[in-house]
Amino acid sequence: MKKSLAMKDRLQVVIKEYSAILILLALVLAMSILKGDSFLKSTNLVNIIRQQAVIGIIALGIMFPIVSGGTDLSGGSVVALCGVFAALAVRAELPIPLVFLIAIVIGALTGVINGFFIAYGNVPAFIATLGMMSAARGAALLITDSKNINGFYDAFESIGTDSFLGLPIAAWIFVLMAIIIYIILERTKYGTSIYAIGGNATAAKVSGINVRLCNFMGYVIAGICTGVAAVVLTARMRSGNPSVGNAYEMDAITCVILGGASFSGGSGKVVNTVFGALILGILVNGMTMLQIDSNLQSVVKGAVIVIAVFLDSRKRTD
Amino acid sequence: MKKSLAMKDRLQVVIKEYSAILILLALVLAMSILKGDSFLKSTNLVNIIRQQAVIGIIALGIMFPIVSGGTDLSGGSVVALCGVFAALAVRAELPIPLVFLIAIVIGALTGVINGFFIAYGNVPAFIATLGMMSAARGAALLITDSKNINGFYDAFESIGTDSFLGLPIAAWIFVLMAIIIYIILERTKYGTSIYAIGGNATAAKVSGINVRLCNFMGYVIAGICTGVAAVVLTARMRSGNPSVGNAYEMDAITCVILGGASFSGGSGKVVNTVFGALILGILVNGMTMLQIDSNLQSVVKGAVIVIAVFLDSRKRTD
Amino acid sequence: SSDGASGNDASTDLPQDEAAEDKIVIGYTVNDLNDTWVSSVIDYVEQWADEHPDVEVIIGDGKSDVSTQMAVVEGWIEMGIDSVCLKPVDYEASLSILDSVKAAGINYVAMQQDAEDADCFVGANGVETGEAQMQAVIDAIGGSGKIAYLAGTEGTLVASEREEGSMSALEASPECELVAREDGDWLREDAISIVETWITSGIEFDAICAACDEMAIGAILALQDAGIDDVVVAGIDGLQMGCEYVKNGDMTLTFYADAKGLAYESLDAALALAKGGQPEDVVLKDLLVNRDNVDEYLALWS
Amino acid sequence: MGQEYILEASGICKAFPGVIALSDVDLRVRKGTVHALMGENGAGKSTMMKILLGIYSRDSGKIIFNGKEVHYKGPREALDDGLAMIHQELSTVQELKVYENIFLGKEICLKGLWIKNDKAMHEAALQLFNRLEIDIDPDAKMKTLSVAKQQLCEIAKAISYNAKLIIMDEPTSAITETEVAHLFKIIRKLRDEQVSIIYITHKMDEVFEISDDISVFRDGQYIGTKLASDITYDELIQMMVGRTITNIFPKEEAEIGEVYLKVEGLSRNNEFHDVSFEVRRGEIFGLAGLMGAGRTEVVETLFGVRKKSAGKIYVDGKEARIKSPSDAIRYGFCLLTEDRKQSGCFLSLSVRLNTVAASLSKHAKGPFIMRKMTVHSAEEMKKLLSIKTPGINTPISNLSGGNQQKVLVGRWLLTSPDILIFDEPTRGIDVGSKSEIHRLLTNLAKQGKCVIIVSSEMPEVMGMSDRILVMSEGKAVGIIERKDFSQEKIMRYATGTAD
Ligand SMILES: Nc1ncnc2c1ncn2[C@@H]1O[C@H](COP(=O)(O)OP(=O)(O)OP(=O)(O)O)[C@@H](O)[C@H]1O
Ligand SMILES: Nc1ncnc2c1ncn2[C@@H]1O[C@H](COP(=O)(O)OP(=O)(O)OP(=O)(O)O)[C@@H](O)[C@H]1O
Ligand SMILES: [Mg+2]
Ligand SMILES: [Mg+2]
Repeated sequence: MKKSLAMKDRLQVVIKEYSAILILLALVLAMSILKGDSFLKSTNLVNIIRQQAVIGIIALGIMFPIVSGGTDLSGGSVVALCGVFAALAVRAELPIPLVFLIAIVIGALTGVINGFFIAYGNVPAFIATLGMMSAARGAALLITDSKNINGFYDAFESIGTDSFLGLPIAAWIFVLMAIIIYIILERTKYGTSIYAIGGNATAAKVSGINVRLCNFMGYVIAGICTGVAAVVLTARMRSGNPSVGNAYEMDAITCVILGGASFSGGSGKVVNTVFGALILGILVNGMTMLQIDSNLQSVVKGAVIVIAVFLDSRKRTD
Repeated sequence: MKKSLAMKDRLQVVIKEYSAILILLALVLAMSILKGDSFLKSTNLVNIIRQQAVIGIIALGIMFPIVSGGTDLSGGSVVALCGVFAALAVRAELPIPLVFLIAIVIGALTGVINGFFIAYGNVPAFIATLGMMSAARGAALLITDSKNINGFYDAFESIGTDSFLGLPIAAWIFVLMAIIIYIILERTKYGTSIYAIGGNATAAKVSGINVRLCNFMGYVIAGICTGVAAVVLTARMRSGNPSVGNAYEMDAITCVILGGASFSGGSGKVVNTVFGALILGILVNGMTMLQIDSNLQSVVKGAVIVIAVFLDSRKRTD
Repeated sequence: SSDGASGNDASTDLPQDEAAEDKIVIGYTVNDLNDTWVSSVIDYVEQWADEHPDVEVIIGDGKSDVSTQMAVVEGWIEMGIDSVCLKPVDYEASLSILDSVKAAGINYVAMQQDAEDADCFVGANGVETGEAQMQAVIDAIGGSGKIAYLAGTEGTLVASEREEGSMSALEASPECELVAREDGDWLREDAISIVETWITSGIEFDAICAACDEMAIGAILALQDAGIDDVVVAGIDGLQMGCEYVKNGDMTLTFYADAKGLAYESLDAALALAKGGQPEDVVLKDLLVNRDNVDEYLALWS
Repeated sequence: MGQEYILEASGICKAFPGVIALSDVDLRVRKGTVHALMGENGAGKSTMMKILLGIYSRDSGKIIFNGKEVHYKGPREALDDGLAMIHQELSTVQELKVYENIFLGKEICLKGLWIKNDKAMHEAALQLFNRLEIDIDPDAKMKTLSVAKQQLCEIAKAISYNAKLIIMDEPTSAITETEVAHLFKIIRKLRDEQVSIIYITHKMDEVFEISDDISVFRDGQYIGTKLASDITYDELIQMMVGRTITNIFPKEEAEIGEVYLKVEGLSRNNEFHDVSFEVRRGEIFGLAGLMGAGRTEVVETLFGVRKKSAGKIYVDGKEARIKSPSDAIRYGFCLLTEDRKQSGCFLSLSVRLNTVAASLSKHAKGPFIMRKMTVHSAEEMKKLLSIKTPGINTPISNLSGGNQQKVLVGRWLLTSPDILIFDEPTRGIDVGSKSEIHRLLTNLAKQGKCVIIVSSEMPEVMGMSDRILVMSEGKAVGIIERKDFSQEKIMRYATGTAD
């Protein structure tokens, strides 16, 4: 009697903690029925992962600000800025690791600025990162004089196109980043501090956690992830485009929240964010396949996201 | 001795509560030095108010969600949707009050949907209103088939162009809305409940406040304000454009936060939001006057906002 | 080998649902469906589709985002369609899309920007249009004077092409001076605010050259408000609204960007390719619209 | 008397905007002793402790800890130096597991890596709990624990630092006698291990039971330090409040009228079952029980904060349909909740708004709030309850814990309720104010109102109540009349060993 209750409880906990996967399964099921032959083709599924790699990697980084109770709206612009630098590096024929390094450094730098103002300057995260959103976009356009940067060598372009063991390289990078972020966020001391800060900053502080430093680092990690995403995006586009990435931050945040993280901080799981990214990807891919009118797509996308989270939160309170 | 301390304290409180006006004064001073002759011209100052009327009215409405601890990202799309309906009403030669009514009803309706999901469905405000942002944009485009709606009668266009006692009608509407919102938010039982909910929702519930209903109403009011803003915008543009209003919500939220409101809820003053709107207006107007490169403008705008809030928050903690 | 992928071959290879319908499927994707001019292209696309009941046209919105446009086309490739017409969000990215489209044996019609591997090109040259527009403005103010420029959204292809053309025409006329330039984001409301501010800040100009009609109309509204009526205002697009402003004299001139041409020529090419043909490239001309010939263009809308 | 001091603080000053919290305060704590720190609400006890830990910076003064002068910039350094603290306000992270909370900031990691070793932490937490004889699952999420159990976790956490000096800021305000006795056992054991304790409390009997030395603060000033064995109860109170207080529980017989509130078979899922009782006009009705007995749940359900799954509530003979607190308020209920931070204070708002929050309608004409009326009410409550605050427009977060509690009492008095439910009403309230609140409750009862008090302080329930309902594990085990009150009897009921 008691045992079966415990089983039920545990099941409830699992459903609660991993509800993103239920939404994902529901969407996959719906698409399989409606458009099974083309949707379930392995190339299509691989495509979805590749398409979501950029947003997904940004989302992984944004988890740190969100879990610690902040937010980061600069992702979309920073991905453009880092992309521009990556493209300049590629055009200068620098080797791939150096291209990554440059994009990561630029991303980290934006994170340093965000983190400084937020953690040490008490500027609300929304404002600081909104300011960065504006500034990074302006900087990307200024540097490139509003033009694309072209002329890439082949090896670099292959990041965007080639596959390895059946999975595109972009997807591999996504998976790798997910594992790294999982380890940092859910397995290290630092990650626990981030959860603690999001849950109760005062408690974290009196437990001897350096709240400011941890928050600061969170924005830097978000910047680094965006840098990685920028390289993937640049390789996929074969050019550095200063106006790319518009509103990516919204999609990234949506992934994190669809994955069940709370805006008030203190919760969120990496694997669920990955599911969140796939949910968004399948939604867009599915609507394209079903040939839904693009304006109607906006309506449907908005409605599906809200209703998914709605059903999810209902299930939780029950 | 004790008295002077109290005076100093009071001064500190004033500076703290109305710090937005200091930023405003600083900007005005800077512009007067740089470009005094044209900047200080009364037509220019009136222009700034008129230009900020739309964002300002949306910001006034967004105060309810923000003060109660939520947020509303749908403003920019909803202003387009309401504008489209207003334009259809104008083209059908309906009288001005009816045009307002229609825009307000549509705005309120979006607020009802937002409010339902957020207050009664436990959907995070960010997600619900982001969904509405997507859905309302799609709806506006669907209804108009992505085209502008033209053919307005003169009396209506005069809302956007005419003046009364030296102030454009658009500015009068802004002032009127500010007074109404001030009364509702800072002078009524309902408004006090909104502050209480933002301060501590559980405690508000225990104190007998109908938290869900109050939150719900807040989103409806936000929608109504956006409806009013839509009419002003439509009159100013002399057409209903379904893709107008992109990122207005960000500007509106910035006004509220520049005005010193906190994202965690429970604080914010109407007059400061108005100042916030003027700060943004002067910033953009000033940079256009100084003919700063438009990419550089993005950088400067982002930086000024962050630094203003930064200095502000430093002063407060001192 | 993929070059010759004809409609007949393809239809036998297609998955069942497409084959059963036995229709030629063309994917038509644009940079942003919500752009006023693009939406009128789409109207013509729909008109063309009505005239060709045996062809299915799918419309895909790039939403001004490269990844979105890539994802749309990748979805089509999975569906196994016959031809793709693509008006790119980003030129370089369109080359990468082109590669995957060709690799899947699908025909590719490039719109507005030619690409080497494309099966066919249909489009106008934005630089030329910009140049012609500025030249017409310079002529309208008698060869000398002060000109202000309202640019489209920074970083977009069309905006930079048109501005590039306009500026080269301006440089060729030493009598003319650029007194102000601002990014109006393609939007009427932004243009209103910008021009209002120009006026109050005491900038004087004889002409405002705007990269699209919407911004030109915004400029006109601001000028009217300030009681100024001797400024030459020029736009590009030549849609109904713009033509009406030309007709009543508020707008001096605009350029008719051939929406119908872009829709029809590209779809015809895509169809021909799907049937195994080898259509010629089409270069569309953007045509000057002024008071003298505006009725011709207004007639398109009646 | 050993003269070796673990801590010597002298000349500590600290001012907040509008308040001088500490002026020239000294504190000396002998090694291996329990040092009680006493003082009224707002005397500056918590502030002093936070300064010791480096959470607040001091304006001036000198701190010598363990023989060397220290300037901690934050709790990290203090903790590393062997100075730990149990905070007055619960500081747990609700979303984290119990063991994660215990090891927060000092996680056990795999050798040479930053990767956590969850298994080792779980084990260590279990061992710690076993040593302290606490029965909590280290894997449970903190938010599933009752306030009392969370408090126990905080105690365990502070002990887990193996500190040389542990500050305990009102550790017993949320726990019942059994746990208190248990805590004292732990404290004595620590003392025997030469660990020093600073023990802050408002419970007088605890002080005499556990402490070696007693220091007293009043109004931010240091009054003096005495050996516990050298001072009497009355002298101590005299030191704290500057006057004598005669009766802590001024129970006066009120005229008991007819039944006003009747609860029949109230149940809520698996929290409590079939609770029935009646309260008469003029009666003070106590609810007693061990922690986790479900008392808080019962009163919160009565008040509509939680949904009942069965049962009926009658007010004045008519059934009351209560679905939300606003319904309850309409029927004349009020509920002072047990966790003031979580469900009481609007921390960012002013004392004034906090005071009128539950009676907005009374302070409004139509939909409009009458500011003057709110000012008047707030001032009135400030005076009535002697709330110590720089002004009624100060944010309540700047008030000391006890004064916040008084504001909340004031909030409910303003609703002029007929049925007052006070859950741990004097939690964190100093002796002086405590007797004021008790007098107030007695007076309200005298006016013919029903008063229900839930308290974990046995002397309080016994001193105040006319009858006591004892709960055990979600069941009402029995009602005891005032004439039959005795600690043993209540405990027998509460532990379920009655019949
Ligand atoms: N963060 C703060 N900002 C402003 N004033 C404060 C702050 N913290 C405490 N105070 C003020 O300092 C004084 C001392 O407060 P403190 O919390 O130390 O009292 P306490 O002795 O612990 O009282 P209690 O027994 O009620 O807990 C009070 O008057 C309080 O209002
Ligand atoms: N949020 C919650 N989620 C799950 N269980 C809870 C929650 N709050 C309390 N409980 C459980 O309900 C039971 C009773 O709670 P609680 O300890 O608050 O009762 P109480 O009699 O008021 O005790 P006290 O007031 O002394 O803490 C406990 O077993 C507790 O673990
Ligand atoms: Mg205290
Ligand atoms: Mg309790």
